[in-house]
Amino acid sequence: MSTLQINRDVMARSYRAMRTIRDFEERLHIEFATGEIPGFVHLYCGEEASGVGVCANLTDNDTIASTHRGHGHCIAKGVDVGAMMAEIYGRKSGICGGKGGSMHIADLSRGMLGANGIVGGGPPLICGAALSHKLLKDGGVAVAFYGDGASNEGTTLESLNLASVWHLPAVFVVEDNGYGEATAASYAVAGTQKARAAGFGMEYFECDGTDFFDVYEVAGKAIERARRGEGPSMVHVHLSRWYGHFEGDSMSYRKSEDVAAERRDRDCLVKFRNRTTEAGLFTADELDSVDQAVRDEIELSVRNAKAAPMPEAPDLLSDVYVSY
Amino acid sequence: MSTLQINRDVMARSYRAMRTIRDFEERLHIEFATGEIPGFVHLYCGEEASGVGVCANLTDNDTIASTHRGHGHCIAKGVDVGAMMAEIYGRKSGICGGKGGSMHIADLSRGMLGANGIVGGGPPLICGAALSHKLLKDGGVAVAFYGDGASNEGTTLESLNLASVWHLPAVFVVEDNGYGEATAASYAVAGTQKARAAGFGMEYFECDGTDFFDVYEVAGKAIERARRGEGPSMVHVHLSRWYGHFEGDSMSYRKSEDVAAERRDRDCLVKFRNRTTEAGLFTADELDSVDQAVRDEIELSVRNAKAAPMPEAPDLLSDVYVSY
Amino acid sequence: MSKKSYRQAINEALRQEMRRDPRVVLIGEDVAGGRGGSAGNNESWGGVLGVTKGLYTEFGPDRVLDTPISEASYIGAAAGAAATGLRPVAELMFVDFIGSCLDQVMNQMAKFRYMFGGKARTPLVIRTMYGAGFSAAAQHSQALYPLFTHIPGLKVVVPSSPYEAKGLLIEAIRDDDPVIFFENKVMYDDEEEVPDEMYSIPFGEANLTREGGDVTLIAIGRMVKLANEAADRLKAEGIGCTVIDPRTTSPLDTATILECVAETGRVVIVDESSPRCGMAADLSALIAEEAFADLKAPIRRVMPPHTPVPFASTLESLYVPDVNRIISAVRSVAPQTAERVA
Amino acid sequence: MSKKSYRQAINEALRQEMRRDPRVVLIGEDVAGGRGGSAGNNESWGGVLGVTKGLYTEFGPDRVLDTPISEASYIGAAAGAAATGLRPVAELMFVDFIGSCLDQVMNQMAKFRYMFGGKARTPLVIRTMYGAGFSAAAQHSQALYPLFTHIPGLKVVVPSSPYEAKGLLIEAIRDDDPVIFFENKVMYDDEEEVPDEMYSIPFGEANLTREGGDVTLIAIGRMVKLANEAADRLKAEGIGCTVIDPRTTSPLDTATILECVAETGRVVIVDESSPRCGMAADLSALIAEEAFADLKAPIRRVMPPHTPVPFASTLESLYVPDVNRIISAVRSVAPQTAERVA
Ligand SMILES: Cc1ncc(C[n+]2csc(CCOP(=O)(O)OP(=O)(O)O)c2C)c(N)n1
Ligand SMILES: Cc1ncc(C[n+]2csc(CCOP(=O)(O)OP(=O)(O)O)c2C)c(N)n1
Ligand SMILES: [Mg+2]
Ligand SMILES: [Mg+2]
Repeated sequence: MSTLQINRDVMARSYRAMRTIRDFEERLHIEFATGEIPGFVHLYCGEEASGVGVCANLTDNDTIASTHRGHGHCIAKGVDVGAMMAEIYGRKSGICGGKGGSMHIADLSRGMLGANGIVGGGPPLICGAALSHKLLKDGGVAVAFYGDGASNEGTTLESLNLASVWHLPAVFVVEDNGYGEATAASYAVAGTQKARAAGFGMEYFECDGTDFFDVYEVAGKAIERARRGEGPSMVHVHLSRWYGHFEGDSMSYRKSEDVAAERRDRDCLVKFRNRTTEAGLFTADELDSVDQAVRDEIELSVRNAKAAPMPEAPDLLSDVYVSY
Repeated sequence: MSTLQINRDVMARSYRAMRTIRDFEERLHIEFATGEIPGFVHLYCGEEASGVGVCANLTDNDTIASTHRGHGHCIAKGVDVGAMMAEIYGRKSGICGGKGGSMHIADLSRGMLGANGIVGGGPPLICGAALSHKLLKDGGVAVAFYGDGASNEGTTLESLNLASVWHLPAVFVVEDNGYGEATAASYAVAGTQKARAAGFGMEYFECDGTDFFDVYEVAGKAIERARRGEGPSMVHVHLSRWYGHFEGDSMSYRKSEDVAAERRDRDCLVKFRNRTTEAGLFTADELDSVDQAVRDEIELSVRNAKAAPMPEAPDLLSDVYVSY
Repeated sequence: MSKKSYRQAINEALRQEMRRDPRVVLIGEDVAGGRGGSAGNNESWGGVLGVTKGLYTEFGPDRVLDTPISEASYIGAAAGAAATGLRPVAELMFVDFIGSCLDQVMNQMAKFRYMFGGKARTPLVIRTMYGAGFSAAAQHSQALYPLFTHIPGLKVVVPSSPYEAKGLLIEAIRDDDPVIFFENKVMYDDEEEVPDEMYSIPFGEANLTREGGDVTLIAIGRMVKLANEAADRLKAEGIGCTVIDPRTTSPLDTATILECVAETGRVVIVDESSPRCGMAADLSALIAEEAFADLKAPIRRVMPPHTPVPFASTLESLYVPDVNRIISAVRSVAPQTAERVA
Repeated sequence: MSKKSYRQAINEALRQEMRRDPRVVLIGEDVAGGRGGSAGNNESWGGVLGVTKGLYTEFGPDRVLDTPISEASYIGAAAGAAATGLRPVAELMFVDFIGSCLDQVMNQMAKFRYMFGGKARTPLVIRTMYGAGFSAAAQHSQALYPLFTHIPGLKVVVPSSPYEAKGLLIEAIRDDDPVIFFENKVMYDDEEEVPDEMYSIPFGEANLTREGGDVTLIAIGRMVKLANEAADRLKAEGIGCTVIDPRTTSPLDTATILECVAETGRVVIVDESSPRCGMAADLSALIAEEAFADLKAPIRRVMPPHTPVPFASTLESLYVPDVNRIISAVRSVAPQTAERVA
């Protein structure tokens, strides 16, 4: 079992981030059902410890690329929650001015290179970000999050090779939640992620994605390797998705007991709370007050988003080019 | 060492095919230098035992896909040499009516799905051909030839996975001649082909691509597995390229001694001759007379090609669509 | 004959063709949906928006093949299968994903026949969703048929209604060339009368959905619906529009287009693809070259701006052409009252 | 100032910009050439046709990065690097290979700025070879700039001579948007006077390479050379042509084009991209819409047929537009002798 020798601030921040993701997503689930949220929304619920455990090893000077299921990575990397919520509502006050929506939240000032509507879109970008870190010698590391489904895209596979060939400070985090849309990884992923890492000459790590401490420690090793200039690694995170692929999916391909068991036995927030309170690192009250603060923050973000103005005609034509 | 228990006809045909490839290519090398052959020409010299060793396990009912370095695969699969030569000269009598050229020789009646100007173009096609064989239950197997360079293309890597997921009667033959253009595989290929096969849940075989008997036997195992419905395999063939990447390349990235040593010690034709004559399977005279017959055939093919008419204006517009 | 949705019409075309010809197979991501899932329900989805629902159940795993998420390999596999005896219908979920597999479309299937001197046939269909209106943002809303129309060797179909969709899809499956079949994601629930039996609509024959002698309106896909609505409203003003639905952008029925232009001399083109090197430009250039002498007014194009598709609904609805913009464009070129035909 | 080839002009632009700005890096297959090779010669090639020769030797492995053969990963890496502080110049050896990496171009680099609400900059250049004339057949001879011109967010440059190539490439490297830079493979040995110092040519400003008031000839890339030759020969017949080289197809200098058309009222467009939804269609549609009142004759387009590029030299030379076809097209729209300006 992983150690609890982590800076208390990091733990507190990470708990708050995980709770924020959970509440953000649960709230979106409710709001989506009212029909007020447009477009496709993919929830990260249940996977919080992965994004947060990885990003707790990073600073704004490091870069991540995310996926269609990106809210969690954004929050973990410190993107403003209010501006994210406004974006999902398509408001002018959104982080992308309402032009991106759920699948395109980005904040380069935080080293967040964007959610991505294209499966396998992120890994090549991360090779480039890692190249920047390497050549600009800024000590940064670049991390690609991608799913088990995305692990079959050529772009992802090529990137593993390129990162090794260029000996990049990059980490490839496979968030293996067992499904790509309605298709199980057991059907679609031949071989193993471990052998794939070997196939591209890369170190392989794995961890339990519902245990913040495990993710933090294991990803930390991969990230520190990269930071020391020892090259790229793959981190295989074992996870489960709690909701449908996107909002509206009834998950008729999964036994409902499976999901129920995951929620019961592998809730990263419950695990975190139990371990840290048992170890006397936090009191239940301390964590409760974080929970309350997060609830208020999410409530406010939704209220503000709903009240915010929509973008208007001139916004349609701006921001295509820096200059044209 | 591989066995010599091979049907004598197969051996004779294979020797002739290897010799034909060698002479075809050596002749192109000469003719190209005169400036009469247009376009890009990539020679397969030195690699003959690979294509021939694999294809000796196949019939017209099986399918192969080739690469930019495709002449050898075509000849090994039984495509008419005269029509190939005419094609390379851009004649109307060419196998593609002069519209394809060296990089696009194809003969579907022989199960030859085309040379390919796109690195990594063939493996996806072979998944489809294998699917046809499987669903049409014709007992056929589909084989993709691709290079060490192509082993880094996403299309190739995806195809390995798809073939495993669909459990296809497919064989992926990596012709590893150590270079993709001017870049060595030691630089560009991270990890190993063996681990890549494992990464996609595939059986792995390897063989010496300058030893016809080794290729024949090893590829035969992979092909028979596929034929029996036991799924796809990778066959890693160790080879060396004798000429530049394409005609005109002076190979300043390789020690000339390397190539000289390959030519001296690893000539598949010499090896074949030595082994079979020592074992008393063929006499030197028998093989010499094959050599002579091949020389005549190549000479004739060049003479005919040069004399043949070029395609004309109406040919420009035909064959785009079956109907339009 | 009964009312069917665009979705049902497509599903029926697939089902009937699969029954007719055992070589027709479906390939795509979650075209069944559920493979390997813990519920053991191998057909949970029938396509991300339910278009192929029921086909796995009827035809089984050899005819309805779910794929890993790796478009280049399975779209290429469709090409290889087509060249070797099957007649695949592959699904590229959103046409925006063409970036992951363009080579197999542009350099392989499209060129086989020509490169191989007429000796290959590649009978396959790629079904794909296109279009804005779903708040799906920049990577899930593009039209992109100009890219495919640009590539020699491909046929490109953009059906404008359920009836059209069924007949054109059956034709596409029977065609011996690679066909890209564009389904507008906003239209799946549109309904109209669609025959129960099989029928096919030939490629390269435009359909006149409205007749009127003042202005020729050419529209593609979902825009045909908007053009019809505009034509109906303009009729009330006394402006008669002929609405042309080309049905297939490649091959293109240039004869019908030029005939109509000869009659009206005034043209408005409505298209939701990006403007530069887009479909409207293609049609406009044809007319400016071939029917110059007939033209009585500049050719007007109603198109999106040269921007990615925005997410916010306010912006998206400004992005896609709408009926009002079509009406203004027609008015701007319509003849003076005295010269009108209607 | 001295005579330089198109190849040398490009090489010099790269070298000078790399000296000026350490963030400029080269990425591509064999842009050095020789990495890992047994001769230990890390710069054997300097690009498949020698365009980047000498740059590895001067700038070393951190600035000139050879890649595995995997376009999607390294073109995407260029995008990611550009978004995070470098200014990469990536080489896509032949533009025909865009099929292997379109997503990173179309859905990533081109859309970042818009999707992210203006908060991203992606300053990178993709250099790529295009065009027929090399007997390189269907998969190594395409023009394809219409595909890129179609995609909002990309800038597209097609330099028509060594002078143009140097100035436009320097501008491309300094530009903060993704730029696709098309090099015609048949032109690498063309020579002309090119200044030794750095200079840049602004995007979106067309160049008039010939002036003459009878007919406006618009040509792209290598076709400018042919158009000039046609103009020179036509002058002898008394037909004066203005030749416009738009230089960049996106942004497009519509003002200059429309001004010239206003003067001549007669237009011939010469382009070597495929005709459907191609560059000539785009230009023609612009003119038919915006300059209709000025037009005195149909707009003529000189283009290849709607076929893949054939291999045989006899066919290839029929495929690409040539001077004679341009001359006939101009004659067919030129004014009667009496009305000529020249
Ligand atoms: C290139 C591409 N292909 C297909 C899709 C459609 N799609 C969106 S998410 C998804 C599943 C991704 O699965 P995985 O990578 O495991 O991520 P998860 O959804 O499980 O987080 C698919 C197929 C897409 N967006 N892009
Ligand atoms: C998609 C694509 N990228 C790049 C090229 C240019 N190219 C042609 S052959 C080749 C090298 C291929 O190396 P390998 O696969 O090892 O085959 P070999 O030439 O050694 O037989 C390259 C890079 C191409 N034709 N297609
Ligand atoms: Mg998943
Ligand atoms: Mg090689």
